[in-house]
Amino acid sequence: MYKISLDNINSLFAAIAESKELFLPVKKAGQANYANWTEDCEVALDSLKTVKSPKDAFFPQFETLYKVNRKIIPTDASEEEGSETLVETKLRTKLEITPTELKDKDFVVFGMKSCDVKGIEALDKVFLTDPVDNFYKARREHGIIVALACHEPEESCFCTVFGVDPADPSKAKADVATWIVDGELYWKAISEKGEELTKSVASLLSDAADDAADAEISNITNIMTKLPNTKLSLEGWGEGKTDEKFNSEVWNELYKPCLGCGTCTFVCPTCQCYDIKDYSTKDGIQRYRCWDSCMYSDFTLMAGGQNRTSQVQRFRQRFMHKLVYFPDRYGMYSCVGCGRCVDKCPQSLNVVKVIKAFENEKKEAGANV
Amino acid sequence: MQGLIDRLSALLSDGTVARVLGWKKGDMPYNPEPHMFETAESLKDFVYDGFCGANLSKMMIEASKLEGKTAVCLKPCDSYSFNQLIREHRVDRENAYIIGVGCRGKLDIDKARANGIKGIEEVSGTELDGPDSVSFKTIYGDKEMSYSDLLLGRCHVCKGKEHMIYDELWGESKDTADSERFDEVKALEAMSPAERFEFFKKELSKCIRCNACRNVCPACSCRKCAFDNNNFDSQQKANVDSFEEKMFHIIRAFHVAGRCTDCGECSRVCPEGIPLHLFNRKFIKDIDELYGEFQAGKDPEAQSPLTDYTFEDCEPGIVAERSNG
Amino acid sequence: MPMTENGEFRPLIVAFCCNWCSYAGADLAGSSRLSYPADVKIIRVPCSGRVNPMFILRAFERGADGVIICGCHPGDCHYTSGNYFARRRMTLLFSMLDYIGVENGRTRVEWVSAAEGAKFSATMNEFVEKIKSLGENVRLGDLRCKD
Amino acid sequence: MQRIGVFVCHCGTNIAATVDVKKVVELVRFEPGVVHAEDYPYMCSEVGQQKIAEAIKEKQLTGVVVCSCSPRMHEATFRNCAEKAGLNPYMVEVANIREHCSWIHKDMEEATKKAVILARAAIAKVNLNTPLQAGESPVVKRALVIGGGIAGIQTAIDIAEAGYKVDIVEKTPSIGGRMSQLDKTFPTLDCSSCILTPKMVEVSTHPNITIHTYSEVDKVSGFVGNFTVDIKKKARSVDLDKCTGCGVCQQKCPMKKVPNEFNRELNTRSAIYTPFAQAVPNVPVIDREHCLMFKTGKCGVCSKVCQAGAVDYEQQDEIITEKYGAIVVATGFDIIKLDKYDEYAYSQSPDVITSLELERIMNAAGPTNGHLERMSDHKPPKNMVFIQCVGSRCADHRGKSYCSKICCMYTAKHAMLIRDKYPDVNVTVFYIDVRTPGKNFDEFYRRAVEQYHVNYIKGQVGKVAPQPDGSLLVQGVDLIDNKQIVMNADMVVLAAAIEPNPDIRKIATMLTASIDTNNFLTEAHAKLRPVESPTAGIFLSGVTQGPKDIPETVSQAGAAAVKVIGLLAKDKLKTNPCTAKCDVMMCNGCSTCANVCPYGAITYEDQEVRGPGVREVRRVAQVNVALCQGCGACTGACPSGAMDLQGFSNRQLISEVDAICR
Repeated sequence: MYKISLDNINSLFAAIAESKELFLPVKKAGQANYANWTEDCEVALDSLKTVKSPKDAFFPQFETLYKVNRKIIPTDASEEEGSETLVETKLRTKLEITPTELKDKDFVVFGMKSCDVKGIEALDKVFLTDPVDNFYKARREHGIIVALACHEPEESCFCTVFGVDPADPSKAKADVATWIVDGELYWKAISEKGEELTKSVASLLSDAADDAADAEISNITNIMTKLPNTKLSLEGWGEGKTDEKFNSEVWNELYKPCLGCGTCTFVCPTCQCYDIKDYSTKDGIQRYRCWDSCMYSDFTLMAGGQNRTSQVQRFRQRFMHKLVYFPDRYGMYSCVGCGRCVDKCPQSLNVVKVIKAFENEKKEAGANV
Repeated sequence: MQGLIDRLSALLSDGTVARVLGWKKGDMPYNPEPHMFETAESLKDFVYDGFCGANLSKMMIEASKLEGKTAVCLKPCDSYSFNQLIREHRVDRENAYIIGVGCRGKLDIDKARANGIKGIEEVSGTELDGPDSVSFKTIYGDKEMSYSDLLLGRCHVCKGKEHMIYDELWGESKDTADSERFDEVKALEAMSPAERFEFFKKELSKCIRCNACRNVCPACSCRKCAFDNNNFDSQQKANVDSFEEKMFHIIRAFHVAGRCTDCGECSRVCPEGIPLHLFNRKFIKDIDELYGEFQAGKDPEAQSPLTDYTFEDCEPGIVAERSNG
Repeated sequence: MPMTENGEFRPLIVAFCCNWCSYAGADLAGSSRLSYPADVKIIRVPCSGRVNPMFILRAFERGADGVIICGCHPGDCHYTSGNYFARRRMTLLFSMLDYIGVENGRTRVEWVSAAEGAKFSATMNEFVEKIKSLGENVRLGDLRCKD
Repeated sequence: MQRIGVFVCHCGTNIAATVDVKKVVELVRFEPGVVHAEDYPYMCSEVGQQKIAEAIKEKQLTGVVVCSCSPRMHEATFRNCAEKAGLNPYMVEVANIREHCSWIHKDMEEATKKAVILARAAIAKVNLNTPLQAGESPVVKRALVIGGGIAGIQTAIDIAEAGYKVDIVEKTPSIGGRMSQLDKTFPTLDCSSCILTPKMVEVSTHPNITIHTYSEVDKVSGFVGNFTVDIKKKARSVDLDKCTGCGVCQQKCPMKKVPNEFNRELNTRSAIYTPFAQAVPNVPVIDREHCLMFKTGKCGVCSKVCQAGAVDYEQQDEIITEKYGAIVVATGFDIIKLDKYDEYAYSQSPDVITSLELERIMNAAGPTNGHLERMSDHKPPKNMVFIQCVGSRCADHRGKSYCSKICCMYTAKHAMLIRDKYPDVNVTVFYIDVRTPGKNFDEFYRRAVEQYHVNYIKGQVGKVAPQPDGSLLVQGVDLIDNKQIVMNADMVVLAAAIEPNPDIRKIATMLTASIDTNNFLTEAHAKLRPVESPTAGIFLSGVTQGPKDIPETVSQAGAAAVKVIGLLAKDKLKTNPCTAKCDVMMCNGCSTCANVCPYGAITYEDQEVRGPGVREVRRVAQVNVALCQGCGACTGACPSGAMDLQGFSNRQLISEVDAICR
């Protein structure tokens, strides 16, 4: 275990940024989001939850996949086509395809909370199983995660429901675990990549005992038990529950306030749906992918229409996917209990309300028997 | 509140209305959700307090199509939106029974959070006839804030306590305006173009294109938004380049210009806290100054300034004249 | 930045001209040989009221340095009232662009009748000069379009 | 994907001298959709059109772009050509590389580059064009002529003679117009009313012509072939049918101090009056502004003396609504106000008069019964000075930039008539140039100089100063002898510029006819369509289009009539298929578009809408294509883009923007 004073933390950031891109919570116009560190940025390590999760670091909201450009180039006489036209041309067109290069440099994501690290695990299931997404894979290989314990969790947090330990990031699949206690950042490498990173900044770190972090761990663990949503039961969800849940009447009531916006999707650390589009530029196109939301009315729009035509279907899809289909396919929930949707839904709908609504249904059904 | 619940119950029971559109208790003390109550019994979960900020008028577009009347609880500012929707033939006045509910300003939980209040377990003092301060019981200790410090930004420029349309009224309203409606816009206008550009760039670069502002907006009631259909080749989903956010928000504000009632829902719901009302309010200010004062939703018969004209209207060159002094 | 060989900035200017007055005015400028820079490219629309704000932002997105809308004089609209609506729409749109910090000289509306070839040419010369003095449009515009 | 052919015209050297046509052809071949590109010296020629037709057939073209002159010139030509070759005419677009490119740029490289960009925009548009079918609309076989002067009279007679109904709307109590005020006409010196009166009689008795005098056009709606016009018939206070035209009422009217407009206010008339003896209809009107009955309620003399019982004080203004297939504007002219030219002392001395006032003075029915005399002391003048170009050919903002065209000739006429009748009067004319292009015109002018010894001085008058003895001191320059001239005159006559009737603005706005900076109506084409407005169904007759003398006016009036007859002879017109169209799947039913439609072409109705996941009855917009004129105001009002304009769709215009900004 090492430590560094928060007074000195900027030198740590500078040291990391010297050789690697550094991605960390930065406050801009009043809101904390992950962004590249710059000397004059306002680092917000004290923000419990950034608005968007840090999944952008591995799966950015927007990325160009490749560019296609149409070039007019000279041609030699033997290749000449279209000689039936009145004009003799000595030109022809050629398509030039330039794929975007995969990430080939290490980068550090600093200050990720355990829930968000767990979120990356869910993304891994999707993007690293066949067919592997090369863009994502390259970023995962080069990304170094420095996880940070959640100093004062809030009432919207319920990560423990999904087996996340917000107190002890060393249990997360990160590279370095850190705690902030009394103006000091405690640092513990937990993977090979983490060890290497530690080495590269060793001169800035000093040795520390485990007790400060241990105290923080028990403190946070204790707070978690007091938070209302951590008592949520997942009984009735998970693998094999499709029939039971899909046809429930509860959805028809629950979805009604839903605006069909993408807020929950875009702040969520596990949502992984994307769309691929073309953007026409000067003499070609850029093919890019961007996050999509299953809540949008044009999600998976095809020539023949959509497979989900109503908001209730779209609403059900999002939660069924997180709580039933994903466990069915990958053996884990696609919710990590970060509580961002709890904080951000304009209509105060969220995954907790969904789970509770089904609990109530069960209770009511039980009472009727 | 019990009085309101009793009245709504009676309306449901005597068949005046088939359902009630109101707010349902949330799982947190501060997050009630809009809800359609179909039975008198279900009204046990009805809530109306300082956190019921959501403007329910847009939900009446769908509710209008249902069999029977819908009782809808509208705050004074929501009633403007409802009127505007009548003007645009989007809601059916005959299918609505409007309970004009009193309002003493609506609360913004983020104001509490910004004040360091977290781990909230209970909140008290938010009811319509409650005290001037709100108490928070949190796992990190008890906190208190004054009601007015917790108000949503829009309530500081409240349009007044009068309902523009209603069938019956419930509860006392309070005009919570304590600053000038156009002060924020004026402050921006006073900046240099470069400063304004930096301001909007900073704010808009946060936009994640979640469309919450659009989807909550009672004026943005298009079946298929110009940004979701292909007619302008503008189908976009991501924050791809900073231009797209500008384009989206300018056009969105333009499309609702002359129709926007300044209900402030866009700013309330923005997950990134972008002060989107600054776009709409700029248009309102310009319209007031250039074409005469106009408040959308005040009168459902009034012609919108953008579908109207006079021979003597100012020329577009006035923009440069005003801006360059 | 679009430059000629001698390093002079050549702006890209899109002009929307109504078919009845301004497009004809531009034709008259042409037949009278009243020149204006080739930087101006004209798009024919039936009426200034046809110009959607989307078109203007689109032009800026794609790298236009200035956009000008020309229509019949107030009172002379071939369709009675199209230019009146255009006038209000453009006033508000331009004001908004100014508000977000885009130089207000980049947008302009001018009423040019079919008989005003000289005015058309003079307006375009003046507008091109204005845009040249403002330089390249960097505050609007999508970077991808530079590729 | 379209199969587009691009045809680049040299227009002789008009285009080819500044645009490298071959290079344009070479480069457009690589634009998306282009399968054929060629150039030809004259695309609009028969051979050129043949090339387009052949390519359409041989290459199975689905779209055509012609890079040539303005589409306002030859779009119709190329569309017809395409249609004959089996291609929908609306699959043709024109890139204007002449007026908008070759004619205004000098640098070949620059012009070529621009031509390619303009071609690219047109190609991008055609890629999104869809075949459109023109609809049909019926033609109302009746014409309206606004203005009852010689232009309106001639047009009406010619149309009526072809067998169509014509209505004339005249603002004043009688038809006849400016010509009825004239004494003699150049160059033949025949009496104006002698040649006009038979025409007036003819028009008033023609079975196909209805005259609405003392009436104004109040409202116009509709479009070519089908205009609906509200005509306001002002209360005449005299029953047209009962009145016998005996004139007793005018003699007995106690109010005789009303300025006489017909005599340019040089004398007065009664409150109940006919403007002049030959008035048609010969029925007086009561000028309610001056009539004692209307002012004080006490009089009623005219009613008492009228044996026919025609006087009706209770008569009200009446609006009649009529449908027309065509409208002719013949609103004529007036002379400018002279308040900006006070150096000529027009406002200071009654002996400084305008030429039109001189016409009335010279006329036997005028204020002086035809005797030439000074208006101040009624003495015959000895020295007269005529000043030309007062307000015409004026460089500054006081007057008009144009030549009023008729002044040189009528001044020669006046000078000659005066010298003929009063040989002892000295006549001096100050002129800038004497312009006499017209049959027998120069001969006429030379007679004035040579035979009648009128003193012509090339030069301008700087000042006319009234002297205490009642004479006028005229200070001018003689540019030929290069000397200052100071002379005394008893009368000074100003050749004031003519300008379109001030009512024309209001009328043009109602008709949506375009107007130039001088308030003359614009022609559809200055040379080839001089009697048509760019607004279909509106025709121009007389000085409303530009300064003219009587023979020119009459010729143009006839030409306008021919155009009207050509239109009315058709049973149906092809309508512009570039109309608005509503995508009901997206329509919100908000009515915003209907609020901006100037034609009332958009209505809303409940309609069943079906689509993926949708099947419901909704309130949606419907466009009546017979009424829609394709302005597109609705498309700018529609937030979602449900309302679009065919032929100028959102996607098409955006693709043009993109092509230009590439």
